[in-house]
Amino acid sequence: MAERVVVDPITRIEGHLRIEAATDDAGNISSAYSSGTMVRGIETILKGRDPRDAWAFAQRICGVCTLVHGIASVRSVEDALNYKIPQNAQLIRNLMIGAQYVHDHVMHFYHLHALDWVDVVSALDADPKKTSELAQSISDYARSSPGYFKDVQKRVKELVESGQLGIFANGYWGHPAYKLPPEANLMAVAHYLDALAWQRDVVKLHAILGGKNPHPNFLVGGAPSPISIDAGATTGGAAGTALNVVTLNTIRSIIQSMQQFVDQVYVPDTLAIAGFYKDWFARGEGTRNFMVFGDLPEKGMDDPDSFFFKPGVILDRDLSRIEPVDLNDPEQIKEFVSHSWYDYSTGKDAGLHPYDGETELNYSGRGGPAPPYKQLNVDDGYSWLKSPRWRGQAVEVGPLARVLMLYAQGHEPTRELAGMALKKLDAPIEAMFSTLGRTAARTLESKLVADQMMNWLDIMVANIKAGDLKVHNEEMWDPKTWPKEARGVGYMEAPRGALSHYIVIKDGKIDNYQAVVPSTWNAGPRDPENVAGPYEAALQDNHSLHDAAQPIEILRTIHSFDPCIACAVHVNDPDGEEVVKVKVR
Amino acid sequence: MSQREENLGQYMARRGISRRTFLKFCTVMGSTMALSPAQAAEMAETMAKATRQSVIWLSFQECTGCTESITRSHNPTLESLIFDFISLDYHHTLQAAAGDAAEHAREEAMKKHKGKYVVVVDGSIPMGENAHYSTIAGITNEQMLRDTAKDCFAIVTVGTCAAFGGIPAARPNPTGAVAVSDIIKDKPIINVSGCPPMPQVMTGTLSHILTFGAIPELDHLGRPIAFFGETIHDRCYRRPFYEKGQFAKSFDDEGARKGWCLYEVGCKGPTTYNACANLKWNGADTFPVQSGHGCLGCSEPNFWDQAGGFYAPLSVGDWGSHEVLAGAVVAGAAVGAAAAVAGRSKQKSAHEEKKS
Amino acid sequence: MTLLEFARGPAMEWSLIILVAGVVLRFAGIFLLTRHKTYFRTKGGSTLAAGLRTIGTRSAPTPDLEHRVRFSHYTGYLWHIGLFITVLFYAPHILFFESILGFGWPALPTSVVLAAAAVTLAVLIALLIRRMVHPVLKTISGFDDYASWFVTTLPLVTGLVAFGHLGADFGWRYETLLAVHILSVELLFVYFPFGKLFHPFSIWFTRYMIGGQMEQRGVRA
Amino acid sequence: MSLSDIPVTVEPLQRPTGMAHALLREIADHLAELDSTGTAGAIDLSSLPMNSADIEELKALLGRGEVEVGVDTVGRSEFYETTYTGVWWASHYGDDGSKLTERIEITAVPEMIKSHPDDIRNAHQRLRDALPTDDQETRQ
Amino acid sequence: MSLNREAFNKFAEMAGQLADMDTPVEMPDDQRVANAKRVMMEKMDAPKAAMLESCIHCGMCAEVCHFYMTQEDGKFTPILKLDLLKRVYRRELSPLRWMHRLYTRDVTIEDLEEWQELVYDTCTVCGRCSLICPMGIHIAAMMPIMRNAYSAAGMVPAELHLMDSQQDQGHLFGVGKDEFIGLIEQLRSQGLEIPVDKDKADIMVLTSVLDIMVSQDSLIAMIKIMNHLGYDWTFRTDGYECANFGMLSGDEEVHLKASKKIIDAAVACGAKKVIVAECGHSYPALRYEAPDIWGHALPFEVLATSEFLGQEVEKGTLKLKKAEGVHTVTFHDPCKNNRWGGVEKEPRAVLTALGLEIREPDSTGRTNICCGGGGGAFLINRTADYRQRVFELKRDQIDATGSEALVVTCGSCRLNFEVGKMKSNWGKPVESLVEMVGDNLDDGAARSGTGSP
Repeated sequence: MAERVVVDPITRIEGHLRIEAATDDAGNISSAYSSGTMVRGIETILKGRDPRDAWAFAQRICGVCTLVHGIASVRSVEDALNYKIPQNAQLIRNLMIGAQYVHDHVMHFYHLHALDWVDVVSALDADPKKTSELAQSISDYARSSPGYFKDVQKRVKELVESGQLGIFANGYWGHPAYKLPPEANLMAVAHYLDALAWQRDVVKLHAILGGKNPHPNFLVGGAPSPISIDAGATTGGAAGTALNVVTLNTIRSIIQSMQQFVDQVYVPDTLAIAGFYKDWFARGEGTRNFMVFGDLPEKGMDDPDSFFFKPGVILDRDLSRIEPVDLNDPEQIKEFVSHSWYDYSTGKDAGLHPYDGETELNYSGRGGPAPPYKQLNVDDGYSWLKSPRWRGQAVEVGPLARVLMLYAQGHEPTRELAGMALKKLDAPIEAMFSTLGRTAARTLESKLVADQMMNWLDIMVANIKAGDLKVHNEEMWDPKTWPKEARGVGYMEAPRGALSHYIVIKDGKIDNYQAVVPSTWNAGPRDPENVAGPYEAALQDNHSLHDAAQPIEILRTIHSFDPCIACAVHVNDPDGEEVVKVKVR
Repeated sequence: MSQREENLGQYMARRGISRRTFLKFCTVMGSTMALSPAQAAEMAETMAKATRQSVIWLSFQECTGCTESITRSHNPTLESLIFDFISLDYHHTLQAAAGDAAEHAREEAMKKHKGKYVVVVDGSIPMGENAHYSTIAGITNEQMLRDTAKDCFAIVTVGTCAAFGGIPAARPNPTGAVAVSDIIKDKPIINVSGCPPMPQVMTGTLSHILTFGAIPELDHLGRPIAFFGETIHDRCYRRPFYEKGQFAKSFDDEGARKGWCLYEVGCKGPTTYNACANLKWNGADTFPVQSGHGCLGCSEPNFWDQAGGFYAPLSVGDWGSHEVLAGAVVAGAAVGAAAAVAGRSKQKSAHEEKKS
Repeated sequence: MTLLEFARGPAMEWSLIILVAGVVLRFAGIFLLTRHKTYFRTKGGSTLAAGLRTIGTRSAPTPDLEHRVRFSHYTGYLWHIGLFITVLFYAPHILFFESILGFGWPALPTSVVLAAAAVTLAVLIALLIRRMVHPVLKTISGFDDYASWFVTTLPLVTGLVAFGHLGADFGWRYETLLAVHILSVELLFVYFPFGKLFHPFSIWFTRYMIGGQMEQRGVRA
Repeated sequence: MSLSDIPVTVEPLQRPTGMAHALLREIADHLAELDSTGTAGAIDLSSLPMNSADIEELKALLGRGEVEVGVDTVGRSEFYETTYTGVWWASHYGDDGSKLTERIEITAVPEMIKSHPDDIRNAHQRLRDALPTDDQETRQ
Repeated sequence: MSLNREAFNKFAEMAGQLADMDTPVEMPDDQRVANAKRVMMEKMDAPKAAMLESCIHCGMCAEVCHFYMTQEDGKFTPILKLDLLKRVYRRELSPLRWMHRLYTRDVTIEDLEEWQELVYDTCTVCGRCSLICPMGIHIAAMMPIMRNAYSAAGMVPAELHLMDSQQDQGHLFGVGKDEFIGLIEQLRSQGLEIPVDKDKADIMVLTSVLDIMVSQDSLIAMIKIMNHLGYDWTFRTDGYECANFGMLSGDEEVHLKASKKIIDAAVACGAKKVIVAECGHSYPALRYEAPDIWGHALPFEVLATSEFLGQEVEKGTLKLKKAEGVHTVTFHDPCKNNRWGGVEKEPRAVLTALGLEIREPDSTGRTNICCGGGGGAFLINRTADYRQRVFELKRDQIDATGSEALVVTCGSCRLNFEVGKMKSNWGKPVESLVEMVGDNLDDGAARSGTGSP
């Protein structure tokens, strides 16, 4: 073992992630360790509370995916109580999820991921005219005049010359891993700014339906956005709510703007940038296994046939076989803590299904080094994340899993779109099993979802036209109508992958709550068999560091997963006792 | 690098941006912050003399919602803020650098702008023996906060977690999370609470520091009065329904559809100080109450642990259970009966005394 | 724990416990005392009917005597009705009752409630002054009378102050005012079983009993 | 299927609340002060409880005069003098075209239209720099 | 027929000297207090407790009390007169006694002294306060407990205490069995047929010391009426006196002893009805209070004179002529008969039968204002001024009706009015109901008496 490379903080992600990678003499990563270094204990906090309030707590697990935990949470309560929601509410949720996908993926690409591929400083050398030609050659996006790019370039130049680079300070500018010509860099920087402005409009959809973004509001039993069709409801006066004929039109135009941006900017940029980094189609494959829980129902969660994303597991890259998933099956889903800072009463190597899960924080006792520290103790616990496994297998979740699943299930638009993209990049389907494949899958998925949204809006408008204004089912709102005891699981496909919230309700209060989230599947540490999770496996796949002091390679692969670590770190405590044990040294 | 010392006016001038831009910025800010129109010009003059404010943004036990929120700022926009007015020298979610390079960026900014930089904090901090519940680059959040705050001009906490402890500090506070003000005692702290705070309130507060070079007027919880001076209820467009006694009884009844007051379904607007009702969210001319869900009260301390939860009307107490009251009835009856029985025997002995 | 949390939480719980236990205690303690038997030949009709009738008839002074007590009669009704409107028909109050009783009822517009509260307060103040200067009232009034007035009027005042957000100039925030209002109501709850405020519980029985007692002698109570 | 198929009536206009007339008095007071002491005044419309109908009414009452100025800086700002000389209507828009704030300024020339001495000095310097370098002459 | 002026003056003189003749009860102060408290406790029960707990101090009771109405002094507030009882209850029996003991003063001898005036002098136990109380507190019904307590404490005002002792000894104002027999003999000598001490009689008629001494005409009228009706009736010399100073002073023993004489006599002659003379308090004393003290129901019916007369008129057995010389009258209800006994329509039926127009004053019948001398107050000399003020109130009320005469049916009412008349030169005749009947018996009508009532 020649060197241990430590990247902490991993920036441009959500949450606190630390990567430690051991490299051999040639600079190749031989083993990588992914660690979540922050814990809040939201599930412990949720215990004893009103299940109807849970969404707000769960939602604060993450402010980037901001709505996914809210939705998984209300679904878990609805599943536990067998609480049916009106179709309009389902469609409103779909629209919000759809907007979240497109918004989140675009922001991830431009604001979190792009700087791994785009050298901002290099953009200063670009010729705006040539940039304009480049832009126009790949897309008919309106903002592509030489003057426009000149302005952007000037703006960046002023920033650099001011000596205060701000967020661009200390980037690995000039690193040989940056391969884009200056013009492509300039185009990407311009779109970085464009995307920032564009996303503000997209979130209006969340504001209309949920009151604000981040953290829009949800409601167990439906949606908290009554539809006002009264005369006067649309004048901005008091006689109505935010959801009315005028704002339905606004939503339509927001969807159009999303489609437009994806078609004209996001997809072309992805393909253009990927074209310069084809070697990244050959590294960063994770565990070869992929899992999808399914989501975006047209009718209801009890009708998986109406899902846009259908569930399943793909093992060992085999797209011809799809294994069924059952979230309630203790044989299928287990979480392990053999390398986490937690204790299990059954021993550190046993796995537990979330319903039976337990959590006892034990930082010091499980090998956590006393801060300040230089290095994790990877032989014992080294993360606040647990390691979930599906039938003992480490599986990857997220856009790549979903796109592969759609592809494997023969979804025509997906096959067409993927075919187009792969053809343009001159790559086989196997190229998808890679760092860049993951990034590309995110782009493709955005287009698929954006195109689907108009369909949901049309159904909702048809319902309203037919007089169906219902967005909330009042029947089971009152906890007195609930059974004494109930448990359920709320699942969804978050932008980052399969998400599930497990809830146990007793006497109208939360008895146990836990979230098994996408980044736990992806970023979790090794399991008892020492099998690496997707992050670690991907880093161990064909990565060599050009300069250990500037480990941009690690960032590229890690960012391709779009890490969201606050989500992944959790505490669950099903025994009804305070079991937080704090041992210092 | 001689240009390093240039002030914002020179920087803008060099960029071909006229002083009109300041004036406009200040005019608009003045409107947002309820300053008198005359103050705009004064603001513009002050601001031109300032250097781009160095800002170090520390993220601790957070969800990144606050950062997400500031990216939604319309006025000023985040890009205008970070390109034109501030120098965001350290910010996990946005900065290009990672790992050691990122930490160096922070250290450099601290050195260069010693005594002048502003620290923005989102997220709560596990303190003392719990400090290991959150670390960055191997050091605890508490340590990083102390180190970074040491030479700062002021601290702006964004979000209820940094301001008041927020969700990590909600009962039973498993990680021993505390607010910034629990750790830092010797620096001015401006609390921009909210979960998340409104984008304009964050940018507005930063702009105030930027334009006046001073701390804005604060309320007793350390929040800028310009934004936290009034309750949601005070400015709510549904207030007239409250006055008329027209209340939505559930989330999807006629009242709800007509935009009636959400008090009865748990709206915390009357006790929540924030600017949502007048500034509105995301440029969509709406805010939570308008969209149909009651205010959660997210800019207030302890809102996570408020009595009755989010759907209990504000006037409803957290008064225990019917069982407790039934117990009180039984206890009362028992004591009362005992008193009466004792009274009877007293009467009896009085009667016998008379006979004798 | 903020003042409001204290007011809505433990203070509310304990004040309700004291209210309920106190009322039951006093009730049981009174009604489980002895009863003296009557041996004389009764004269009138059914004492049950007479008792029940008296509960109603005592709601107004007997017409011959009404002119002597007109002021007390009308002001008494005025502030009681005003208080009932304020307490029972203000939407936030209804929700409070709903949380205890499990059912609610329609509210009146806030303006009506506000007017009722203002009238009630005015009458209560007038009655306090009267109590202090009237030859009878000043003689028979004691601590309980002034304390009862105080704990009854205080919630009204604190409620109006909270409603109007008065006191903002002194830096009193709404939730503080609300907490003070709730605490003042809790003070009322706590005091309720122990002084003359107990009368809403006993009045029905005392009226019933005087009706029956007089009926036994053939006299309409 | 389009939204126009939804069988509802939309009343696009709210009723004016009478705010506009109240504002006229305030404007008149400012004008009087401008006339007598030369003190400029401004009224921030965004901070007043005015609905869109009020704004329209006020616009109609003030009318549109001779001068119109547009300023492009971090989004557009538009100024026009109303039929009452000295009373200017100012609208400021953001980068993204959204309306940020609307004001009435009672002044001879709105501050934002005037050139700032710093800008003039800067312009002078830039122009000097841009002139062909005829050393002797420009050095003075 | 009318009041025997000479006798009246003599009686008034005697009454003025009562206090001097009394022998006060010797007792240590703490014994007085202890006795008073003991009685108050003993007499308390659930309904009374509920009532004492319910006072809201609204002051309405004062507004209808004739003593307050005439003097406007807050200490005359009826409920305040019960304050010692309330204090004892609160300290000893209230469910909240542990709390009340902290701030409720114990009853002291000074309190007892101070309250004596309120309990005897300025309360005629008329019961008007009980009618107005919005809480339904039967204030007047608890006043006797106060008097019981005072009696036990030996603190009954001298006049009443003396009368109490005399009653115990079997005579009042020197009028005993012998004097009664003497009067009977005198009347018989005037030709009146008077059955006395019959072994068997359906109706036993009672008289009172006042009738014997002052208003013999009332007695005569009653005899004539009974004879006129032809019932099987009798006086009994072992039980003729209806006045019961035991009740007025609060001495239950004397009360029962006096009542027992009547009961025993009535039982001895097998009377089905006992008619109480025109003496207000005697009616409830016998009819309502005695059985409760005795602990047994009476084996006969007790009727007030006016009640009896009214019943006979209504039955048609009593035929009356139209009264002469007077056309309009105002009837003064004795509180003890009306408010304490439910006798209201009967006297009015009699007056109507006499062809009189009844002019009711403002507050009449059930709500009639007391004459001011009831409940024994008439005998307490120091209350003369109070009584006079009440008389003036009554007088003005009666004058306002414009009637020609006032009709009363209670000896003490009558005397109180007479005293008032004298003091203020009021010219209105005050007539006794029974005397008016006696004067206007329709002898022409066939005797319908069948020998049984």
